[in-house]
Amino acid sequence: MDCMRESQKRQGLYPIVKKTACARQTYDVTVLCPDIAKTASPGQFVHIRCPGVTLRRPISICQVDAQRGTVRLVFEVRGRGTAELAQLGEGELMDLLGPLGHGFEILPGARAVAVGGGIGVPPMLEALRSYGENGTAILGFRSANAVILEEDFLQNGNQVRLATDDGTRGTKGFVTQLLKEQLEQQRPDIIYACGPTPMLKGVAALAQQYGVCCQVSLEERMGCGVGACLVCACKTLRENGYEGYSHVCKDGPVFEAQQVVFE
Amino acid sequence: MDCMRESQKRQGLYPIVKKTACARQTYDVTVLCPDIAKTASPGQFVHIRCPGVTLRRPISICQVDAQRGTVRLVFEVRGRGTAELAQLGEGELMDLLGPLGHGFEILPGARAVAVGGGIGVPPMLEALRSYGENGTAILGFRSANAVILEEDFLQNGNQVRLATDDGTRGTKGFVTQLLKEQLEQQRPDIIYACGPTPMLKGVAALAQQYGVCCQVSLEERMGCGVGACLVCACKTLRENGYEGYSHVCKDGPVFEAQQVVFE
Amino acid sequence: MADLRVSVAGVSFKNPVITASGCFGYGKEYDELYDISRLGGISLKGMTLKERLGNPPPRIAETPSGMLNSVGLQNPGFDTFVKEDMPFLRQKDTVLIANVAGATIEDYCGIVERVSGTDVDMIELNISCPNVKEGGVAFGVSCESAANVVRQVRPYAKKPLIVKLSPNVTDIAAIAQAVEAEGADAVSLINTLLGMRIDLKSRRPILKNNVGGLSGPAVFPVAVRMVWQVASRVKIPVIGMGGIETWQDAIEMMLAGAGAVQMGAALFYDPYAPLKVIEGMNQWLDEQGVKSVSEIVGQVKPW
Amino acid sequence: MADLRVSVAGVSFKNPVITASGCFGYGKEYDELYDISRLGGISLKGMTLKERLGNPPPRIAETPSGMLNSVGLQNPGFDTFVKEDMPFLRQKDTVLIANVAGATIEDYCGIVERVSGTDVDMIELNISCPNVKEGGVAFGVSCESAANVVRQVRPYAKKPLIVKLSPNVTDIAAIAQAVEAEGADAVSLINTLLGMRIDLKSRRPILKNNVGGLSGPAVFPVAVRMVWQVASRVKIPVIGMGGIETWQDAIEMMLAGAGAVQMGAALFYDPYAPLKVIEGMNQWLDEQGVKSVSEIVGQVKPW
Ligand SMILES: Cc1cc2nc3c(=O)[nH]c(=O)nc-3n(C[C@H](O)[C@H](O)[C@H](O)COP(=O)(O)OP(=O)(O)OC[C@H]3O[C@@H](n4cnc5c(N)ncnc54)[C@H](O)[C@@H]3O)c2cc1C
Ligand SMILES: Cc1cc2nc3c(=O)[nH]c(=O)nc-3n(C[C@H](O)[C@H](O)[C@H](O)COP(=O)(O)OP(=O)(O)OC[C@H]3O[C@@H](n4cnc5c(N)ncnc54)[C@H](O)[C@@H]3O)c2cc1C
Ligand SMILES: Cc1cc2nc3c(=O)[nH]c(=O)nc-3n(C[C@H](O)[C@H](O)[C@H](O)COP(=O)(O)O)c2cc1C
Ligand SMILES: Cc1cc2nc3c(=O)[nH]c(=O)nc-3n(C[C@H](O)[C@H](O)[C@H](O)COP(=O)(O)O)c2cc1C
Ligand code: FES
Ligand code: FES
Repeated sequence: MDCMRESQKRQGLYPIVKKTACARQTYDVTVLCPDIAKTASPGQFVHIRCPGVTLRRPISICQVDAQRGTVRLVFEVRGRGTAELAQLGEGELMDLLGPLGHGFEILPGARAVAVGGGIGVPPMLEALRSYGENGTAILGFRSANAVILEEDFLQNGNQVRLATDDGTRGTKGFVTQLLKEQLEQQRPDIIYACGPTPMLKGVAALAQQYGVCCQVSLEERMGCGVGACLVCACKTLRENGYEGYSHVCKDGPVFEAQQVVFE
Repeated sequence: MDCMRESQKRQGLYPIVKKTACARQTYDVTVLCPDIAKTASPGQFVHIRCPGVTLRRPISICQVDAQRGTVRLVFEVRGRGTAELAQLGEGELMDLLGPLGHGFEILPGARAVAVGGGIGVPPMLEALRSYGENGTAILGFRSANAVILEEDFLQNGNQVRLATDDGTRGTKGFVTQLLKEQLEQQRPDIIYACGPTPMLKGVAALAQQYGVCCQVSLEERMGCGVGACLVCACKTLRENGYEGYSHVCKDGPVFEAQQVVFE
Repeated sequence: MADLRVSVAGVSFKNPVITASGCFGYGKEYDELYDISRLGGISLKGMTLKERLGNPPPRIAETPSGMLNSVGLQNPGFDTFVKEDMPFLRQKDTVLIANVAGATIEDYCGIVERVSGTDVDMIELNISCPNVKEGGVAFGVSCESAANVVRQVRPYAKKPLIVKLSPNVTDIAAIAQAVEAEGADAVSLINTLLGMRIDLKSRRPILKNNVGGLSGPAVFPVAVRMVWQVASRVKIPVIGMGGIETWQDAIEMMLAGAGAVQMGAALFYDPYAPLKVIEGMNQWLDEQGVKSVSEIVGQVKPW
Repeated sequence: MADLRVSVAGVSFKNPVITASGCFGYGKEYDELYDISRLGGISLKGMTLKERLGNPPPRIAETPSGMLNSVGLQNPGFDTFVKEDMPFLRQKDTVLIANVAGATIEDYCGIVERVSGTDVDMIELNISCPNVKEGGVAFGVSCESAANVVRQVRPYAKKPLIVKLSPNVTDIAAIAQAVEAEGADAVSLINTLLGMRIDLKSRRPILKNNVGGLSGPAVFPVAVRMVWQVASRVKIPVIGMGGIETWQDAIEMMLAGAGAVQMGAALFYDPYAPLKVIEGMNQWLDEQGVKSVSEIVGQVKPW
């Protein structure tokens, strides 16, 4: 994944060029940040300073337009920081540090399945972009009114399969069911996943069962976002077989599923 | 001064209906707050919550329009709190607690001289309002471009005499010189003063010398603004002749000059 | 409507929200904004036998999410309080806590005895004021001296005795245990953390007293930790304070082990903060299906 | 252009701004944003003889104007550091301070000895980490134990020895004097204040370690006070830190008595904060007509 090494971190104030509400308490924001967009790759994130709170907030890069120099972010209001972010309107400036972290490995010409749960869906969009019809997005949401980005995956040319907890859209139930069906039909070369831990565990187990390479994007509370403070630890298996801590902001957020020790 | 007792404190978010810049880093803001305007009297102040800082900031009431339900505030940017206040524009809300404190005693039908220095000028406007041509405003500023509210005193019908430190407007020198001239010409029934401590001392000394009753508005760092936390202490003479602490937010900001122990 | 009543050292509070000593005077000023009977209780401005003038101004400095004060126990003295403030306060239906201090053990005994003869409901022994030269925090920073003052004062206290602890110590739980052993009926914490600010222009400390006590949201995490440590080491009730601003903060403090909470600095920027906390607490308890607020006290589940 | 150079315990810094231990790793990450040679110095991530995994996550919690951390001295151990990080660091023209810790006195002696054999410029003895079960702050909270560890370590230290003090004590100046008496060349303070946050939903502490160390602007007034107290009681230089965010804060800390400053938490929200401080400091000194920054150290005029 040499592409990652070249991504160059920047910090600055960048204007919001587009903002829409895409679901309840969920916002879709496009920021003009050419120097970040230039080297950003799928699965990486930006670390955002929000007025009124101390720490930056990590948000995955949902889409990159290197030509236009924009990065698209889709986030849900969870607490004070994201609530403050949601206040920023078009024309206002966002303080971004990015692109950060280690993203997804993209396999040219291969088949990929991306499994996203809830607010874990956004990073899947950029991950599947280059796959076109060889990319399948399996997306899970609480309910029909929480569905986001469906159109965007279709515009990628990807296949889209939906599941909702309450059955108001797509299949009723978990994305892991849909993934299993998909794996039975046609085995992809790689699986990408982002979402709640139980979902990731399930996806990782299926990937292993079917012998498919799988990469998961993890979340952990962060400080610096660049690998210097060591607060964003997650347990991983080292090459020597022992457990140790890796760091979500630098070694991740994307890890090989079989390296992760889910707790 | 029974009028004071009736002023009823309120706290709320009130819209700014007018905002102009009246000198370098000095803003003139009119806030629609009928319940505060109703009972506000000259020399009282409002305590303003500013975004991003912990403590409220005290600002004198410059003008009251009980009919329209507005209060006018004129303030200078000094530090972070007032800088934040200056960011608020027309239509935005200001968090005010007021009217607070003990104001000037207004003597109907009498002659009054008000001495204001710099950002001590604003409270003088409301103090002299009812005096019309029997009111004289002696106003001192650093320089011509710092002159504020001159027109407004003229609209009150007051006489206005200006002094600037550099002589670019009015007399070059101190307001105390002008006050002395004024006292020589015609002794008023009362003197009001607000400004830097050396000025207040000078005014108080002249008032005593000429035997004129004098009220001064003091400043001190504040917490609660209502008399509960006792941080805004200023040294005063008690009735028994001993020195003690009074509190600027409740016993003041206006005190009889001869009660104040200037340090 | 959840049951907000709590009982601390045998005294019933209609709700667990008390205004902190020194931040609410003797109640009159805030009563002009709302009926102070809506509060669970009021910890009155620190009182001494004789009048104290307090420290020279400036007595306050702003800090990030907090403030320093160096009031220095200014108060009119016991007699004036009884004459001028007690009649008003006793009309109010809220728990009255007399916060008392002294320069010597004798002073402490004297004020506790006198206050015991009044209509207040509880006594809060302030052995943690950082702003006075004699007494105050001097008594509160070692187990021996804290235990000693409580031992001497105890016989004079005819009301439940709360001992207010200083956070400027290495082991606050040890001090809590020491005062518990001498018969304190409850402990309250934290008083202010000693701090300092300097003005760049004048190169002078902003406070005329040079140093002062830090309070406000900045100290909240320290207060939660200390309440948790103390609550797990003593059997007597703990009253928690330090930086409480929202109902979430109050619940957090109670989960950590506080049987009731006090609010100070938040009043200065939001006079209605205590009422908002009471209201928010009530709603949250209802949402959580918790019948009585007392059920959450100390319910944090450490890892 | 004012002279920003300072000298601490015989070591020259091009400017008084040092990044704080644990907040800047071993420098590589921030060097991708700017040349870290622009810094006065770097206090490296706390190091132990052998690798330490640190505490389980979550290791960070936000607080008003601050944060708690419970990293627990995760580090790759001395050998790995020397192999993997030292070569990069030594290319940089900045003062390197090895921050070292241990679970036992022997550990401390061992790491100090090893580090003395490397190319670092100074050693900072961390006897104040609140996030480890053994060692760490246990050594830092009494005069005796602090003096003892310094006494034992001193012979192994072939570089200037800074002792980093804990603020979670009753009398930090007494501890500073105790380590000065045992031959510490400088003291640095403050390490983090112990704090706690609880999640209302899960009723669990946010940190898996239950408690953690508070840093960031919230602690600034406490840090200034402690630096002032320590500086007035010891003769060795004091390095001040705790909540420094702006150049004004850095100047304030130096006026209080700090010969140099460290910055930690501010980096997380503003990676460029140390450079802004250096620049702002320079401008202010020019405006004030002060030729050298060292002239302002300890220049506060108490009332
Ligand atoms: C690599 C990464 C990528 C992410 N991408 C997205 C995204 O694209 N869209 C989106 O909506 N959310 C995303 N998140 C989650 C998002 O960072 C949190 O929802 C956000 O930090 C919550 O902040 P808050 O102030 O609203 O909540 P609060 O609960 O008030 O935050 C308090 C503290 O906890 C931290 N925190 C709380 N929840 C999380 C979490 N789930 N992960 C990490 N830190 C947390 C905050 O950053 C803050 O420091 C991502 C998280 C990570 C680690
Ligand atoms: C009764 C009263 C009436 C006032 N009326 C006016 C007015 O009409 N117009 C106007 O421009 N200014 C007025 N002031 C001064 C004004 O309150 C201060 O300029 C303001 O508080 C500075 O805040 P800051 O955040 O900009 O400065 P900072 O220096 O950042 O403030 C830091 C802290 O110090 C306090 N402080 C700083 N300077 C003063 C001061 N001079 N008086 C009181 N507290 C201070 C602040 O309130 C804050 O708590 C008045 C002050 C008082 C006491
Ligand atoms: C202005 C002021 C005056 C205080 N006076 C007293 C006092 O007289 N007695 C006392 O025990 N505590 C006093 N305190 C401490 C508070 O009661 C409380 O312990 C502390 O402020 C922490 O709570 P907070 O963060 O909610 O303000 C005072 C605090 C402030 C801010
Ligand atoms: C994430 C983190 C890790 C830290 N690790 C160490 C450490 O390893 N050794 C040490 O002496 N101090 C450590 N500290 C304390 C800092 O060096 C510093 O003393 C403290 O954070 C106060 O400064 P600040 O407010 O500028 O952050 C750490 C602080 C943080 C926030
Ligand atoms: S957030 Fe600092 S190392 Fe990951
Ligand atoms: S500001 Fe609280 S008493 Fe004046």
